[in-house]
Amino acid sequence: MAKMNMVQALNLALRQEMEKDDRVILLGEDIGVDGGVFRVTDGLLDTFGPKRVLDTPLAESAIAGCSIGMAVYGLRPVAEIQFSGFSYYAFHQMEAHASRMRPRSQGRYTVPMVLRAPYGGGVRALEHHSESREIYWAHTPGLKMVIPSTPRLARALLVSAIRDPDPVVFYEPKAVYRAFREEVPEEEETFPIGKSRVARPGGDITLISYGASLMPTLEAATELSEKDGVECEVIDLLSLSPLDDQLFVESVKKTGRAVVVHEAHATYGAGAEVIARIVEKALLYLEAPVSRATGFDIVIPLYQREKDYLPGVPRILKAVRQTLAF
Amino acid sequence: MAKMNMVQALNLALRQEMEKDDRVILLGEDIGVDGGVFRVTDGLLDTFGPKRVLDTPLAESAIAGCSIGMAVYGLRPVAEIQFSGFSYYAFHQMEAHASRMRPRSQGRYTVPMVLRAPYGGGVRALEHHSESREIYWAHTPGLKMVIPSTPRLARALLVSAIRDPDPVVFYEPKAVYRAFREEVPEEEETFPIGKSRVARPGGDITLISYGASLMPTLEAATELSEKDGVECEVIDLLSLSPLDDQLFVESVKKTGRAVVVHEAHATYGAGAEVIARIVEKALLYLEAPVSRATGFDIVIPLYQREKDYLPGVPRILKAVRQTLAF
Amino acid sequence: MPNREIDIAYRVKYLSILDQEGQIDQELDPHLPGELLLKFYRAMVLARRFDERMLILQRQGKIGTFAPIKGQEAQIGAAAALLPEDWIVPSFREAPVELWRGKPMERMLLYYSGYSEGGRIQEGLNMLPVSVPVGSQMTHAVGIALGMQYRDQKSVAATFFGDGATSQGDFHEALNFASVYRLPVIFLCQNNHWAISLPRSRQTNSATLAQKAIAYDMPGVQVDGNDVLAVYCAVKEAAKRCRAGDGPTLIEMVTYRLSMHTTADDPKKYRTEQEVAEWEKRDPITRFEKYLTERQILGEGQIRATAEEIKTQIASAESRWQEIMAKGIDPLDMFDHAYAELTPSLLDQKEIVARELEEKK
Amino acid sequence: MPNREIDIAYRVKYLSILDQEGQIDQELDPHLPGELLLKFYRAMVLARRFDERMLILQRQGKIGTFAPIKGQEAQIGAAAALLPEDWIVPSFREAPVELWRGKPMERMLLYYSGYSEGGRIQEGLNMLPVSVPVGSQMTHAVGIALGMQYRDQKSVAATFFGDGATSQGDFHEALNFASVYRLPVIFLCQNNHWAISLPRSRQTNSATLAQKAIAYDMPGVQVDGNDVLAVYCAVKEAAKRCRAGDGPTLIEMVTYRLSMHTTADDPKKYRTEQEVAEWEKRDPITRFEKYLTERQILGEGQIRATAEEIKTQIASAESRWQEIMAKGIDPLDMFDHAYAELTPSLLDQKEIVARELEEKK
Ligand SMILES: Cc1ncc(C[n+]2csc(CCOP(=O)(O)OP(=O)(O)O)c2C)c(N)n1
Ligand SMILES: Cc1ncc(C[n+]2csc(CCOP(=O)(O)OP(=O)(O)O)c2C)c(N)n1
Ligand SMILES: [Mg+2]
Ligand SMILES: [Mg+2]
Repeated sequence: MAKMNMVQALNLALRQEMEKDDRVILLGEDIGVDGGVFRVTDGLLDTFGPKRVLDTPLAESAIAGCSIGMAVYGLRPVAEIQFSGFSYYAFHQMEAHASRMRPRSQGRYTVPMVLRAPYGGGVRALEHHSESREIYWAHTPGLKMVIPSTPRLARALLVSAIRDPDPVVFYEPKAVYRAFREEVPEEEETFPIGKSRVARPGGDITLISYGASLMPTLEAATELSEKDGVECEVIDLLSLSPLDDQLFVESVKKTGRAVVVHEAHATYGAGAEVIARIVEKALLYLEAPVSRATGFDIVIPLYQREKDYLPGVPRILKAVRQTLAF
Repeated sequence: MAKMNMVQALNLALRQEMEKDDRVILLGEDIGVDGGVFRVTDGLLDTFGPKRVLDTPLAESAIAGCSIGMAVYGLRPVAEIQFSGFSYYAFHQMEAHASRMRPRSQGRYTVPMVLRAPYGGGVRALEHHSESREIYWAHTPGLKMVIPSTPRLARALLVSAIRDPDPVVFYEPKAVYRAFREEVPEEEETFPIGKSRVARPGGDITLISYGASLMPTLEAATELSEKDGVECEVIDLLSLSPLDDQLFVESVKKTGRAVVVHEAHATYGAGAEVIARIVEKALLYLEAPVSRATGFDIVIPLYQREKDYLPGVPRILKAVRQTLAF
Repeated sequence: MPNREIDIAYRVKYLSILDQEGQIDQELDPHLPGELLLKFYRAMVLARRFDERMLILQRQGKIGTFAPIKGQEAQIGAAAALLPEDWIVPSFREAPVELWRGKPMERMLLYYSGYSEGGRIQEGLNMLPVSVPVGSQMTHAVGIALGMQYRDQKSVAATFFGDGATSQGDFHEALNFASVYRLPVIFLCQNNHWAISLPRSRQTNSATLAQKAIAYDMPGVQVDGNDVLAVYCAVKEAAKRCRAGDGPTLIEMVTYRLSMHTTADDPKKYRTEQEVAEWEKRDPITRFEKYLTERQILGEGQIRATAEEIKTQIASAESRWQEIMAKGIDPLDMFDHAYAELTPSLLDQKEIVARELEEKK
Repeated sequence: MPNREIDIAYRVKYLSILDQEGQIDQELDPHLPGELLLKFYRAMVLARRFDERMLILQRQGKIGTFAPIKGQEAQIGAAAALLPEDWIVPSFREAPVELWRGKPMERMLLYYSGYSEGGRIQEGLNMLPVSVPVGSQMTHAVGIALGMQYRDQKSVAATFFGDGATSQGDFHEALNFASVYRLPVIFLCQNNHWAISLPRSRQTNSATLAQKAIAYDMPGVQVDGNDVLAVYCAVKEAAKRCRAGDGPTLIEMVTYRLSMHTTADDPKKYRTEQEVAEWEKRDPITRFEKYLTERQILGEGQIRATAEEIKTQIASAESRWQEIMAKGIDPLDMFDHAYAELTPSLLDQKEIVARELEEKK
């Protein structure tokens, strides 16, 4: 097993799936010669050639639209949108077609495509490069929406996404891209789409998070254990759609308290749905309001203010302590 | 006071604002000569001429983009997207620009535009003509998102939207367009954006809804009153962003029970945020889980199945009775 | 030459073979076998009659909104110029093409009477479902063509769209991609002069739609879209180029929507009867019938026989449609094609509807 | 003529006045006053020096990612051809134009050092902020021009974008709208041959970008984009057409990005040093300096004096920038420009940050 960062792990997933299945084709801006602006596709053009790694013109809607056509034709396109902030140029294609080809054709045509895009803040990027707006996709029936949190999971989840018979939007937390390394086995690994996981077991309070926010959430959990003697159970959602509510509902039944953490805007964010599920399925277990430590309802500011915008360890600690003190 | 349906009331709002303010300009597909496919802009070309009522080429992104430019220049464009299902062609313009011109220019430029679009099911329409996906907009900071429920409110809200200094997405429930008439005063009326209202007072349970779903919700409330002796307090949200949580939170504090009703897909729908706010602000008052009577997490089917998809009176009654019986 | 004209490689062509009086241009006559010409004739008449019948059914409330095709029947020339392994990516005004390709009428009736089940396309038929969002389907054809190129298939992806659709950004992106990758795509623009109430002249400022091909150094051809022979020949030639690896073509078929935009539309609001009358003279069926009759490929008797046959054919499709509806289609089906597998939430939601249906009984 | 060539009204022109050796075309010489030529010179040198300085600051970690403009300084010719009441809608590689228009350097430094406050544009300056989403800003210029037309202003809206941006659907929609409404828009394409790693030749298949104007029956002009005189003249003429009510023009300025795409980019991955060297010979400043020197409009001493002046000018902007940062900018400001008024939720959220900041102290 080699230690890899998330970029390398994603690259491994793509390389192995391309070796295994000649239906897998990559397309996107600057993914070939340049290897992708984050180098996720580095070296793949050399190995697989320009028929399988397509440097496209600058047009996100066409990237999505062509992927849909390729998928219908029987290929397994993996499209990269350079930053999630530009994925909305392709929104109508995904909303009107990728997500509906199956119902519209009553199952005759399917769209097994993946739309990959780096998302989220924390890397001193320019405007439009730091958004966390996964709900647009997660609220769209017919699409799946997943966000990995570690290198190993990123690799496993991407393999599952590529093999999934339905369109998957795959957001990659760029704050995690090179943040740490993890052992990633050379042999194949998958992770079921639609399943969350316990990232840290505990019995006092449930913290529910995903993607880039998992890092500060786990940090906060460690600090709470060390300083407050509080054991947090941390749930990593991984899949926003389909949403796996079983794990976090079970956890809340045990702990009676929960905090949701995400970078996305609070209002109509994933936290709202998580809370609604807890209310529907475990209201009587709740000993305190479920609170949210999230990004705010404003456009994420330029990089000097990012740390004040993003839900960092202090905001999480405070939410947890208030919830415990309720 | 004349009795008007919602189409006429909207027409009145446009006409009067255009008379009052020469900055108000309409643009969209088929809004001029044809008067709009639903006739909301009927007669306005004749009165105000082609410089103020622009029949545009078929390009939603350009309609939004030009509106942004006009608004920056000092006009007050009111753009019509023929059906909300096609508003996603303009999504990147609204997401990247309309919503951000103010923060990006630090207040130097603003975008006082309105993006109008009929939404929702129930009128035997074609594919892509019956969606209810207001959350895409409501989750986007910098935009406002409102949905009227009656002719009189539609008129008042549209006037407020046109005068609002920020971009407003204005969804019109086409199931209500010609469903009933209401007295609409000739003299000016506005309704504050960001405020909800009590559509029917009651003390036993709170029903929270908006737009086209308000009709079956009120019907259900009547039936519950008549058959079960249950008095529902019905809250009409009107504004999904900014969301007014005060009224429904106060109501739930009084009733202890609530049901949210909307056509939109359940998961990550408005109901989730409503529930989250109730949990955050009134958990201890809750005597039962807040339940949701909503559309499902699938694409709305063609018209024969619409009634099985949409949250009609039976689904609402059931949710209310279950919540009361909890 | 610091201030000079740039020589643009591509020039735009205009093609018309059979004029509106039914007179053929001798030089351009493709000399198609009589049997094929009769097939064209029959397909155009079937499309016209089915369209008329749908309109009646719609007015009777038996089906919902649909987009009549009257006047645009010569589009079948495009389908006829393609092979079964070629793909067709339609918009929503290609019922004649769908019929030509073999989509059963009962399925179309099912679709327009509000049953999603009508959207199914039978195995083996390389055609995408109707696409309502204007302009959005062209990139799908480009993607399919990318697949063909990747698999070394010498096939063609042909996509239909209207004059209005040329204003959409997706039109531009599709042509650009097709040209950059030199893909076997035929872009078939049905310029029927109207996009609901907006006339072609106000949709875009260019003299022709075909010339938009110059933006991509792509061949652009304008054909008389009411001349089934011209349409056939232009598409045949474009397909040949596709199969030879010479890339895409844009074809503007100049035609006219004689009927309303959809059954929800009232064209009297925006166009004159006179204009319509003018175009009725250029009816694609009338001129073709005249030509076939004069050439004695078609006789009076055969015209009547064909009409009878078609009547029966439509009637029996209607019966099959009624039978399917009478047999009943399970409303719960609406959950089954959301994903390959039902998600846990969808299982719960399906259960809600099942119970509601149960209680309604 | 049933099979004929269609005559397309618009032809595409190419314009170059000052060649890469600094030799002027006598016939095309616009005979601009020496003072104006010196202003051009100074503006181009300032832009180059500021760009170099930004690169150093970025490498020192004092500012974040930005898009260098080296080699594209002749763009100021476009700004110079416009009047103050005209609007400019830039992309993100128009620092020279922003400087020409009077945007303070300290504000640009503030923006690239991560303060949203840097985005403010002073009152009276008719220019939109930098637009990062490629291609999306052109329709804003079209909207502004609609406003001008509505208000009977004889002004111009000029919008800049790159060669890559021409692939976006919004480019097509913007040109179409501008042409349909005959609006006073100048579309200024900075064809710098690269869109990050994609060369112009693979971005689109057309021989020129200028010819894309033909799709809209709009005049299209290709100019030597490293020739400030040609750029100036082409834009001047387009502006004249705009003011006369004759509608939009597409101008392709052929130039070259001598530096990296942004400071996060490594061009060695995708292009040869040789290609860059080739283009260095066509540097817009070198040729212009040579021309001015030979014409004795500019002397050795003045070159040095200008350089010194610019150095001081940049240094003092940096001081002002440092002062603004030292004075401190309230982080809570981030809530203040979300809407005209803070919403109840935003008030709560602002309070959360206020408390966090308090506790951090
Ligand atoms: C993106 C989008 N916008 C608007 C509509 C509503 N609409 C349906 S057809 C149509 C006009 C289409 O005109 P054209 O492309 O010329 O095709 P035609 O109807 O003439 O066949 C419009 C505006 C739509 N279906 N999709
Ligand atoms: C819609 C969108 N997609 C992708 C990007 C990322 N990106 C930034 S600049 C660029 C290339 C732009 O090329 P071009 O238009 O030629 O302008 P240039 O950078 O050469 O000035 C890309 C892909 C973006 N900013 N916006
Ligand atoms: Mg048309
Ligand atoms: Mg470029």
